[in-house]
Amino acid sequence: MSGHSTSEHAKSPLTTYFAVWGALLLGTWLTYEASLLDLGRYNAAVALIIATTKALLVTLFFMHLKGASEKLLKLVVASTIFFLILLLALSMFDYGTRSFS
Amino acid sequence: MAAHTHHHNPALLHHFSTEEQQRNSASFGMWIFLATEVMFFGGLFCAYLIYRHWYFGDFGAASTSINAKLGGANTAVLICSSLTVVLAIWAAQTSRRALMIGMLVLTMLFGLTFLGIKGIEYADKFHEQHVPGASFSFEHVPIPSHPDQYANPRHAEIFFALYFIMTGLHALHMIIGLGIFSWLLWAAWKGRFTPEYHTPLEIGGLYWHFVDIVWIYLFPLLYLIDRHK
Amino acid sequence: MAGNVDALFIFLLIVTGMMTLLVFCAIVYFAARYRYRKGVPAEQIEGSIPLELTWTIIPFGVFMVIFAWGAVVYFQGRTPPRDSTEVYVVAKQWMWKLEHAEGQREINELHVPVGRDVKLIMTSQDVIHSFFVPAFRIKQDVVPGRYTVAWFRATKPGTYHLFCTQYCGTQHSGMIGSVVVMEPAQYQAWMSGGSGGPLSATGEKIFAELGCATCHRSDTQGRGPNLQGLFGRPVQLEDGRMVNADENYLRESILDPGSKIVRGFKPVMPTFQGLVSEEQLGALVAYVKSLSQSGPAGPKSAAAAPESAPGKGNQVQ
Amino acid sequence: MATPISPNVERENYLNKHYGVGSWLLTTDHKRIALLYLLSITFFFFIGGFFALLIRLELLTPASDLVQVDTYNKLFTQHGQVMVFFFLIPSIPAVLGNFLIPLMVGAKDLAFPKINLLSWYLYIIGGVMMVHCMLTGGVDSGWTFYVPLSTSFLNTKVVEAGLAIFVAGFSSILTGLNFIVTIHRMRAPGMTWMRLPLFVWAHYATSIIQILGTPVVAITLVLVVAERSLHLGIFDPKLGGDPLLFQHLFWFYSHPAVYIMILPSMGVVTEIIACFSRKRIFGYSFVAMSSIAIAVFGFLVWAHHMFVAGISVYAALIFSLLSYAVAVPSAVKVFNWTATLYKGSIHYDAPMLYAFGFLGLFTVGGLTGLFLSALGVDMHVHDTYFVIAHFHYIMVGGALMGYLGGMHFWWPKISGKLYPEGWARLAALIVFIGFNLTFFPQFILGYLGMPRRYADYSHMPEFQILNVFSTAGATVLGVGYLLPMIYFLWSMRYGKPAPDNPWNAAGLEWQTQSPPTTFNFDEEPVVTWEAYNYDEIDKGHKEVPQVVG
Repeated sequence: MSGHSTSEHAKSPLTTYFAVWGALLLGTWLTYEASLLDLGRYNAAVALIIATTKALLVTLFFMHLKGASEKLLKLVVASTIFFLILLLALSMFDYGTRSFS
Repeated sequence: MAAHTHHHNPALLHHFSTEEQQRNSASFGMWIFLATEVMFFGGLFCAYLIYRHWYFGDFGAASTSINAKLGGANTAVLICSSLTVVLAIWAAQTSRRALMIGMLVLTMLFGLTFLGIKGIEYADKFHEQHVPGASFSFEHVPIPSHPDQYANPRHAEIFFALYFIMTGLHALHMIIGLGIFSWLLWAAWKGRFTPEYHTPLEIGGLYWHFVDIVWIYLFPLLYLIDRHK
Repeated sequence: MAGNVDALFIFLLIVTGMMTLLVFCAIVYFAARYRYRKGVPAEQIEGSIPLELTWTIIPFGVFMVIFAWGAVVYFQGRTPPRDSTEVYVVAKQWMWKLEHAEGQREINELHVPVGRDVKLIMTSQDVIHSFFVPAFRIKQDVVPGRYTVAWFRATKPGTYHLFCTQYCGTQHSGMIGSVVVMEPAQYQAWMSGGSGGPLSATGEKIFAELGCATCHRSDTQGRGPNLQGLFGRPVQLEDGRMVNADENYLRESILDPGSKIVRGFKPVMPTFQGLVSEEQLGALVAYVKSLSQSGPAGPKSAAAAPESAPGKGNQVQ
Repeated sequence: MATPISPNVERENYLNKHYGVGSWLLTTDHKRIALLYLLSITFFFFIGGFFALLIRLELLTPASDLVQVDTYNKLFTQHGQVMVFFFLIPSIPAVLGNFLIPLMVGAKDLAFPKINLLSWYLYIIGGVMMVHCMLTGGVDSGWTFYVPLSTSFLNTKVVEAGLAIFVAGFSSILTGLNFIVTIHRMRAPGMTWMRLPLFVWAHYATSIIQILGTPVVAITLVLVVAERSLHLGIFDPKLGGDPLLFQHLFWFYSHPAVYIMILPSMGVVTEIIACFSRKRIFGYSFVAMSSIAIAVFGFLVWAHHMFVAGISVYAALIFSLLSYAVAVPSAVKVFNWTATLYKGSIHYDAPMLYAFGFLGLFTVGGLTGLFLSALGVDMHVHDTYFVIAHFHYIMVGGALMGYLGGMHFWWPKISGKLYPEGWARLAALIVFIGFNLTFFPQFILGYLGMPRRYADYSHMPEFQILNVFSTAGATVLGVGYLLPMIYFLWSMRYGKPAPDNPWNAAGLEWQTQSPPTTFNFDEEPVVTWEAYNYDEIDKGHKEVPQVVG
């Protein structure tokens, strides 16, 4: 990390950082405004999509996951999300189907 | 291999062969730790999800009683602090010591601001008797989407329990982050970080960004339920 | 029930026994046959994909058979027949309180006739308990705050153990009782030995005392939904969801009326949380069920309420 | 502490390089930390074992006569908590894994030596809290902490026990983290993934569970503590909460936790079987991948502990199906071990006897799991002694047998001494017989309907005869466990010095001296051979030129 950032892209990260920062602030404003609209059941979906986009931006650019030379870190992130979804989805499956039958 | 080549860097620990190995290990270790952290918050998100599904209206009523403007401001503060963290790392990579120190100080100031705003929010909740426990009271609060119906105080209490545990744990992580950053600031002041070696800065930054990400989810989930008019 | 579970159990014993035997014989044979002998080196074998596939796929296939069989037995055990006679069970630290639909109350003892399907509608006043009758091969946790259901049909007269199998505190091992299975005639005699009338009648009384009838009228003019024929039907809610009006729905609507508002009604009903005991709640549920023509308890209770001929209408065999 | 072993003629090694309490308590050497763990988990093993003994003695007679009912409840609660969280989970990973993983991958230490030490201190803090909890009244929530019993109805030390396990949990997380990073980053040149000993693969899989599962039980315990102290309503049905939510969160960790116990043991047994059959492991990649498969599938099956708890029948269906999925990789392992014996050259040294014992007991334990994951049968045997027998076959018959086998196998490397072989074989035999006598009758008891956690069964005296067998077996088992303890201690002073590779075993850990030096290898090893190259070793070109030590 040290080697390449100093010499090769001395300037470019700054533009990216500020652009991401701007996008994140915009996203925050968007979430807030979207919550005031009546989208029915899609309110939650919109909020989560915006939040996930913001989280992705932070992970990819601020935490440098995008530039990571190895696939390993991406694998860690992907499998963590996988197991988190597993926890949420399988528990919700029980709650969602309890009133059947 | 390069076992005997620690001529330049005293920070290379004896059991690593190369600096690259050491740096990669440290950052990989931090990512693994963050995986643990995700699952740690994951249990709470699971509880949240289920009760929000069960008691949507009551959650909406409780959520509307929180000051979303403060929450939004706090989101912005954290996002700015994430920016100052990457700038600090960039400064370290490009040998800008003063900028690095400035950015670290700024990060910590943002962190303190966040906790301050959080404190105001908690104080409000305390005055409104929205803290779960004996004095909790949430009588006759209408459900946003069904204004002719009052929220069930017991279900609202579950919301506030989750609200306090989730934001409280998050705040605890912020406080730990501030501790880490005080140490980083001290090390930066001492001139420990160079373009070649600033691993602590990087992994401290990873932690800080993660705390930011948790908040990015907490904000809409806790502050923005059923808010539309 | 018991027969189904045992059949599967025996099947499992045979299958796992064969697997165990296979593995053990192989181990013992190899261990003896290929024991260390001087000058005889081990023969290196890398592995074998066909073999690996064989012992992945065959066990998986066998497991799927067990799974499917187990699921069938489980579904049978979870689905009470429609015309079962009903017993309301309230568990508390550390006793079982049982109340027959016909009104008989018992503690730690349950009398049932031979050959009748018995449906247990269970809840707990405090912690989680579990209703277990080993002889009938049934077990169901009894959870506070909701109803869980189990059913059985006894086939042989006798007295059987009833255990609590979910650890429930200090006297957990004392929370035991018995299920007494009687011949129908004896059971009839036992039944006639005094009761305060059927449970649904008790429920009707409570229904009146609490003033429920002022809103839940038997016409369409009430401020609350008409409860006639409600049980077992799907209900359209204000927020668009459909729910099935089962015991848990009735229970929740009494204790937390705001959570599921029926379409076309206003959320005006006060909560009865803390105002009715679990026993009263059971009686109310039984009463509402008795108003349902198509419901399982229907023919008996609706008719039985006034004339008090407990059990008569539901006599099977 | 092992003030070592007659230092007069010895080469410098990790035991004799430094002396003094400080050199142990502040050490960052993975091998010394492993020994610190060995001592502490042995301490907890004997506490847990003592509780087990009292439980068995109480059950000798139907009435509750030896101890009061509430004492009995505390005994089984704390037996479970101590054995699960303070013995089995740290046992193989924190002792053998800690000691061996750096040696096996050819590293000088784990990636984060200080975090390794921190993890031992966390374990000790948790352990001290646990002991304090026991001494000041104990806890009787059952090791499972089921709500609302634990949150609203008990007046024992639930909070303290919960916090003790919370702290110990972080010790487990940090160990797993250290292993994962070490295995990824610290492998010696030439040590490719497919050359790793399967012990390392097993620990890699274990670490995944520790990393991803433990935090969930940690937050669950936080919720229990919060609920108990503040009555928030999250789990309390009276306040609108759902007690089953606790069970979901608890078992999300606590089912995979079984694999934290058994996977490392499978790793140990794999090493032993290869060595004492003088053979390559049959189907190396299948054994390696089945470890990972077990770790992943292990997360998909948790609600099979809740089939009769009131979950939806459809959820029960899914979880039953997935439970069979996790049984497949376990079966694959057993078949591969068996096939490894084929055309081997089998030696019957004590570690191998333990491995045989493991194979038998694990097979029974695993196959009885099929009964429990069959929905229809689970309705009958759930929460009876059938379950007790099943999981003891896995966790004691499986995990503990593996642990003991591993202790024997690597004892010469750890201590530099040979244990008395004859006694060790006898102990293995006693453990095997005692174990079966203790736990096999419990399968029958469970089928007959004896519920677990019953202090008093005086209304069903028909259960007594099997309980008498079980208690008798437990006594035999106790002797079997004391024996190794005695002769290991004995061997530290009187045992013959161990050669560097007493078993002629493959694996980097045997290429260095016994006991190893502080940094394991004098020169960084370069690996040019496959794992389990027993053919080359037995043909005599065992001297691997790249390794000095």
